[in-house]
Amino acid sequence: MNETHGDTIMRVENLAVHFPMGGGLFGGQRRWLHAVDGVDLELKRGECLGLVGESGCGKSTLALSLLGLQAPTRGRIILDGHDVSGSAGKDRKDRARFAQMVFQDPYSSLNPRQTVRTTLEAPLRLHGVTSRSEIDDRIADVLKHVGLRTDQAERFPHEFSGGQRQRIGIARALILRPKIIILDEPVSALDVSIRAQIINLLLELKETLGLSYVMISHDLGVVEHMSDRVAVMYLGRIVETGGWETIFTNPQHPYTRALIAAIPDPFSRTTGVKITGEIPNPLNPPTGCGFHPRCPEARDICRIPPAPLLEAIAEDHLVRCRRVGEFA
Amino acid sequence: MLKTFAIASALALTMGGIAEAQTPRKGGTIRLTAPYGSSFANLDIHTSNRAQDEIYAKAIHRTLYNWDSAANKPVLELATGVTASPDGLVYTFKLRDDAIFHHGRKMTADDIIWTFNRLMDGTKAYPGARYVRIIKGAVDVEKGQAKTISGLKKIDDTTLEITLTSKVDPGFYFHAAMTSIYPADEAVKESFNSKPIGLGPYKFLEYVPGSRLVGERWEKFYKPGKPYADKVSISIMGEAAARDVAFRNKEIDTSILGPAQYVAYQGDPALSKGLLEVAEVYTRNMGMNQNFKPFADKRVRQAINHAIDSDLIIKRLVKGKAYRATGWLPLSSPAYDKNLKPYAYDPEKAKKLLAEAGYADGFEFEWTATSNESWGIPIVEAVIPMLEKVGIKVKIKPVEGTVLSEVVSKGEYQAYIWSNTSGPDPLEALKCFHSATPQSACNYTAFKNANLDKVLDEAAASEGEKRIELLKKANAIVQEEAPVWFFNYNKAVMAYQPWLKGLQPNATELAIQYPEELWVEESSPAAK
Amino acid sequence: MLSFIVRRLLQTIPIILAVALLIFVMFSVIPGTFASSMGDDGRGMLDAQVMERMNKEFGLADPVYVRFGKYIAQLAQLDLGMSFRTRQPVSSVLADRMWPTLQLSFAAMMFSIVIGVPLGFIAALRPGSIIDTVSMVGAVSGLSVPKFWLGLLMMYFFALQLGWLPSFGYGDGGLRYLTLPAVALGVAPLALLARTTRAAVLEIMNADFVRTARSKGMSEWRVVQWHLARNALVIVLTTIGLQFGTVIGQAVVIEKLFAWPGLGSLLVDSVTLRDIPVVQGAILLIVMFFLLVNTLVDVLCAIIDPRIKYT
Amino acid sequence: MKIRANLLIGGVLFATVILAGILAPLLAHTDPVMDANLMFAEEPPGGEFWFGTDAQGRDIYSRVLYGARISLTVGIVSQLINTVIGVCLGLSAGYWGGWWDDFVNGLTNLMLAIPSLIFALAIMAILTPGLTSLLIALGLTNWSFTCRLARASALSLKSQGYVQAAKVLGYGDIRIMLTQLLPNMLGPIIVIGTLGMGGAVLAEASLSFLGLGIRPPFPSWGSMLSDARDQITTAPWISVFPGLAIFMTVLGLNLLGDGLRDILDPQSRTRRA
Amino acid sequence: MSQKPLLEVENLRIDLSIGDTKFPAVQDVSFTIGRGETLGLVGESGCGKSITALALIGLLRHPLSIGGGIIRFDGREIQSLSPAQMRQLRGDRISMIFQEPMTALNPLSPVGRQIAEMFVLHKGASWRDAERQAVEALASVRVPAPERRVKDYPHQLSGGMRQRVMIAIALACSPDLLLADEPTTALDVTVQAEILDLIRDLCAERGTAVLMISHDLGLIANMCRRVGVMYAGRIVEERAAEDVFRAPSHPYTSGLVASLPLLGARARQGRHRLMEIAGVVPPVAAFPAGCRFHPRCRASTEICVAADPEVTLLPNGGSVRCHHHE
Repeated sequence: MNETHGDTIMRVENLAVHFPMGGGLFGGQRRWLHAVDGVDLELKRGECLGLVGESGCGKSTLALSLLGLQAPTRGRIILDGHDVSGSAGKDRKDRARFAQMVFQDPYSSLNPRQTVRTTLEAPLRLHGVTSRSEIDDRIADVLKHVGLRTDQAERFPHEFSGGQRQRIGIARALILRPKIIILDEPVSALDVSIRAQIINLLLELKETLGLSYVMISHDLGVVEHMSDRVAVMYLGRIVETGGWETIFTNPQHPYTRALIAAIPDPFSRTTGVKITGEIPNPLNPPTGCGFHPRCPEARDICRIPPAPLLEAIAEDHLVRCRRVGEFA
Repeated sequence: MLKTFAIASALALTMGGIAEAQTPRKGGTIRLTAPYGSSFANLDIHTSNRAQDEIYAKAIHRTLYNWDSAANKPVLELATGVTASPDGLVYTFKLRDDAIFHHGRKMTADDIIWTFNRLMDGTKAYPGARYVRIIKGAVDVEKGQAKTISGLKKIDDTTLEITLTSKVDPGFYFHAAMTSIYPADEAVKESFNSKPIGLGPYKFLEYVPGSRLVGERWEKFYKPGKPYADKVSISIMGEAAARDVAFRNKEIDTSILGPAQYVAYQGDPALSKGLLEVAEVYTRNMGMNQNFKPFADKRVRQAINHAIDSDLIIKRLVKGKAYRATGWLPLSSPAYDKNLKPYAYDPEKAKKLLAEAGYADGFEFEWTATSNESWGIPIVEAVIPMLEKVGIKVKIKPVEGTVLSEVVSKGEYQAYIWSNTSGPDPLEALKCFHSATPQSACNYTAFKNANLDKVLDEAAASEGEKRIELLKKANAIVQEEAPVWFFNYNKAVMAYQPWLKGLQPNATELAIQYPEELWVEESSPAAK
Repeated sequence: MLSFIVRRLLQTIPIILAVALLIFVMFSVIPGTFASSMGDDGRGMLDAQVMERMNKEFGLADPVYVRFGKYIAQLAQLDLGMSFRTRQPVSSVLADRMWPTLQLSFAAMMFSIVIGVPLGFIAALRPGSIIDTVSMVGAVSGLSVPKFWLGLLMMYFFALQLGWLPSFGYGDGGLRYLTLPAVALGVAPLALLARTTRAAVLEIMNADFVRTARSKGMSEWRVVQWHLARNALVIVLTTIGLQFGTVIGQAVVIEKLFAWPGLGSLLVDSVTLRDIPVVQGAILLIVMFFLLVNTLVDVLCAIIDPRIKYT
Repeated sequence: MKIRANLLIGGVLFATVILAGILAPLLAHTDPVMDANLMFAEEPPGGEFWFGTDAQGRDIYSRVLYGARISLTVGIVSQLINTVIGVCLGLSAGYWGGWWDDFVNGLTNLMLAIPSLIFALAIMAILTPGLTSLLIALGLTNWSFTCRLARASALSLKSQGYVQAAKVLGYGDIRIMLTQLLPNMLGPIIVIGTLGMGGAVLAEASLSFLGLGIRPPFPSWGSMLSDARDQITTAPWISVFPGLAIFMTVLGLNLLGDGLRDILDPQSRTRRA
Repeated sequence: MSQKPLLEVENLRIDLSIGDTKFPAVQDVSFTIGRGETLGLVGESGCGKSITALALIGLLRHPLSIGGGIIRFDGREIQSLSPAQMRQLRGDRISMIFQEPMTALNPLSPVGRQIAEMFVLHKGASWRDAERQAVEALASVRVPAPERRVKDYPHQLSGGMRQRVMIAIALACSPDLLLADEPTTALDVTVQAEILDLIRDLCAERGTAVLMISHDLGLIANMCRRVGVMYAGRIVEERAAEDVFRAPSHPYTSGLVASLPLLGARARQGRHRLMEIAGVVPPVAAFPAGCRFHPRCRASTEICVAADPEVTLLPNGGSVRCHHHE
């Protein structure tokens, strides 16, 4: 069963994740939170896909479903040609060898009671690597890749600095030799002076090990620097997607434009076109285009249900906006 | 042969060393304690056979007979005279015509008949039924085959004829508080449960469940001039240590003492003056189950009696608050044999007996015991090393009192330690070793001895001195057969405040006092 | 608000039912019966006929499931059954004993709250000071003493040696009689409340919003008054609610020692005498009381703390 | 350095009790059960009998030493049972959530609603008094706080990166609970366990007072204290020494618990409530 | 108006006590802020920027304490003020906004009341008047429907709204100096932009000077005229904002600027390997001797290990603390 052509390593089709809210024995009315609401994505081999959006846009839930930690309500996830949707727990071990994750907070993402060696050795043993020498080799190998010394393996996380911890986190993600790595805000919790080290390391690893990345970030500078393609999410949906250059030099969706404009420019005190208001409550999303209450370009047409479709306006450039034609 | 009992008017005559020749003072409150638990069962004395409840019952209620502590026998209370038929089965009572219930009505024979019929109500299981059952036809009522007891006949309002099933002294049966006479008209009412009405010297005033019961003087009590005090208050105090503090703090007038406090009070110059000691009719013993192989052998049972230094335990652990048991019948029993010698402490002899019985290397048994300080685990703990010396190992099986009575009556034990009533009627007490008595009744060791059965049957058929002689003989047989380790007879000790006068040394249960005999002097904190 | 209270009360029903089931099952296997308990004072047993009759009268002869069915049917009609011992409805037996226990446990809690909470507060405002050290050493000691031992010592000291107070009993139910048992019962919750209050205040002292309050230029007293007290109160209230359960449990010991005629001594007595309907009723009542107090605490917390939803 | 003071004093007190228990056969002068000699009943402290003798003439010093064994067994074993129950239920409930969590929550509320002393009392009456019964009674009735704590910890820990990472690496649920969650919640649980041990020693004394504790001949402090309460005016030493032993042990455990809390669980408030 | 600067900080030292030892978490920090001026302090976590702000408002708590130096506010040394005088200053003339708007507000008190407290404390207003003024204050931070919002509790508000409430509190008494400690770090980018605009506009209106603290160099450069760069408890460089990016003098600043993936950089110059600063930020207890940056500095020489660099004034008005400044 091979449903994708050769260079697509992962495809997500119409994925949705809904959570029940409230309810229970005496709990009142049960409502559904549409965290992810119909997402289509494609990740090509060796590519870094940047996933951009503000808090509550559903990017983290999306990542969890990709890893099999969150069962999707509907939709399909096709990994390397195999449909793995539906099962959140059963094939966890199989999926572990295919996709891994690097976490945002290097402090909470390492078990404080385990040495680096235990952290790296336990997954190997779990996945059937039992020979002492092979384990040692693979640990040494992965530590070398992330720039740590082998003798540091016997230490506990608290003996490392933040940057080093993130290297350990990366080593843990690499130890099973996965093909895809999900990077969840990989540098935002690090000291500014350390970020470049990790960014450079991740880019190197991508080349040398032939990895594919899905990177979640709200830091547009990092996204621009690292991504090959970018998807912008808002209220559980992708509102604009395309190559990095397209998104950063020719953004079409008003939300993408606003995001870029919101970054303080160190060289000028002027400010771009800004949006006001806050992200709506996902439990009670606006009708029609979810962005219309904050959109400086909103017209009556934007308020009419259903939500606008994600339409191609150029090759590899899709935008979810009814008025996109008028902006050109 | 006609037997006439004198009216028991001489109660106050012999008060041991306590009653001094002085005029009883009127007024004040008598503050008694009920020491056996933290509550009364309820206010219907027919439902409870506990000593605890009998304490208040004697203030509120009256029975046909009463226990004369001085003469140590039952005497007529609600009757002025009684005649027995020659065959000893039909008793005709001349009832008091001055006994007036607290609601103002005079007692008649109907009230007694009503009361006894009530006790036999088979659907209610009143514990007092065991006494009434000696009346002819009572069992039929219990089984629902008759409406009224045929053996009860009202001649007129003050004359009652009772026909018995066997030749026994009804006095031993109808002095129990469980047979208190109720007013037939009032006792059927729901309110009776919370506001009892009786014939006693004190009229029910208030009851705080779990705390105290208070009665006030019944002006129309049939004994002239009595009761003396205005009120009687009975505080429920199960905790000995708390009772000790309260007594020393002069908050209560009487306190029943345990061994520890007995010593302390004896040693205290002030407190030692107010101690009343009585040989009660309880025999503390270790029962041995004869279905447990070693105990089937008489020699083993005797060996145990020889192996334990009972005197030492009584002296040091029980602090002298007990009398050494010679046989089953206690000191205060009319059939007590002064000449009977207790088993001597003789470990060598014990070893010899054990060897003869085939237990030269000893054996091990399980000893079921409660935590009671006078007849429970503390005693067992002191005995263990003594038995160990003759090669017998003991494992304690601790249980609650409720469980003890259940396992013992079912025979599900190897040995137990308990305190059992051994009086006041010696025949009744010894019948417990009659093979016809079921284990569930009181033959707890399932004792069988043809010789004893014969002597007891003879005793039942005889009377007077002859009966006493036969009972002494039976007691000797029981001692020889040693179904139990004869430990001690209880010495009950009551501490009383110097201002409290008129206490009676009641051998059936010292805590049970007739409050109409008591009075308090001016010095009492509650004299007003 | 009202619906919140109703909902919280409804939520206690499953717990009460579960307790009823648990207690029933537990006491259906207890050795000994009420009838056999009547012989435990050594005055002679009931005869076998009466025992059998008694067991039949009390329905103990039926198989367990029949008894449980009857029991539940009774409960459904809010009938707790008849006491074996008093031969009266359990509800009236409980009614007699409830007030003294309420009196005692409320008095003990009042004592512990009135002293414990301010003590913890003062200790927290001056951490490391003499008063802090002394009160916390006192608190940890108060938690470490066997309760009946403490009660006994107090009895000897205050009643016998000093003669200030009566040593035992309910008396007229007044303060003189209440004081000693309430204090003996209240020492442990006092110690715990002092510690909890201190910890809660210290924790809130370090909260960001207290720093905000200081940055507004508030004096320490104002900070305590306007911002600290209410926040600490939520934690302290919860502790008080839970402590009620402990206090009622420990009341068993204190009531027995001081001859206090409450539910606790009734319960112990009824267990000893196997008066099972009273045991079941008393435990149910205690549980219901505990749940009621905690529902009340929840409601109070919801009033104080708007984050707790009560719509 | 107040933190160290409570840890130090608590540790020393507790260590003393442990040593007394372990070395009882070496330190004791007599056998605590068999050497009852009524000739020496109720001797006051001094000379041959350092702490005096009890009503049966047994050496209180020896019995207090052996009593440490019972009290430690009661404290440690019952608390171990509580901890295992509490952790198993709380950890799995917090981690899995859903109906299991609701069920465990209900069970915990049930346990909280019945005062634990009353619950233990009922269990003791049913099982008949004795050490095993006591361990069961105290071990089954005090796990609710541990359970709540374990549940709360599991809830907050399960969103930690390393737990997510373990899932991503393909760990099974049980393995995650045992290797990732459990070691990281152990600190506060040990604290609660330590404090609970003191509570168990006190509960044993209370149950003994109510006549439902450990029964002799084994010397438990609770029953020694309870049995001797009537002799408090005549022979106070019989109850003073076991009373002091209980007080010192519980005080030690409480101080130790406080000290451990300062180290292991710095941000906690008094969860024991 | 006096010609003296509003705030003068000279050789401020803040000690961190660990056991009996005191470590200088902040040392030799000097700067001035004029009336209505905005100064940015930028640095990584642990560099001492936040505690400097807390020192200015007198809120340092154990284990931190002022170990030396002078803080002069409007000509008065604040260390010499009594606690009561300091309280009068706090909130009224110097106020502060904190990073985490969730926890910085009392969860049990309606936000209106928390604003109103300011008027009661400093303006002697009655509660009734204060509550009314709170509505106005809330309106001034552009909160829609303020008369309803004043009754809300913090948990009912979004992060951005809470931070607006904090700003309303901080600016309620029109202070002379606002200390803004990472006011937008916890917020989303679009909300951050709004809040920054708000602070900028309101302070300009009131003539309030701002000390803005952040780890985000871009944000500080955008917001402030002058920037102080802090590293390991010291200000290593102080410049006009635009110079910091264009011509950084200190190796740390230049390293930092070169390591940032700035938006638009890739579009302009293509993807390049980012400059890395080696090593890690040292903890307070392990600040190195000599120049504190020397273990991580590419230009480090012997003198950097041996001697503490002095402050050097730069020709264009800035200053730098480096032996080898560019």
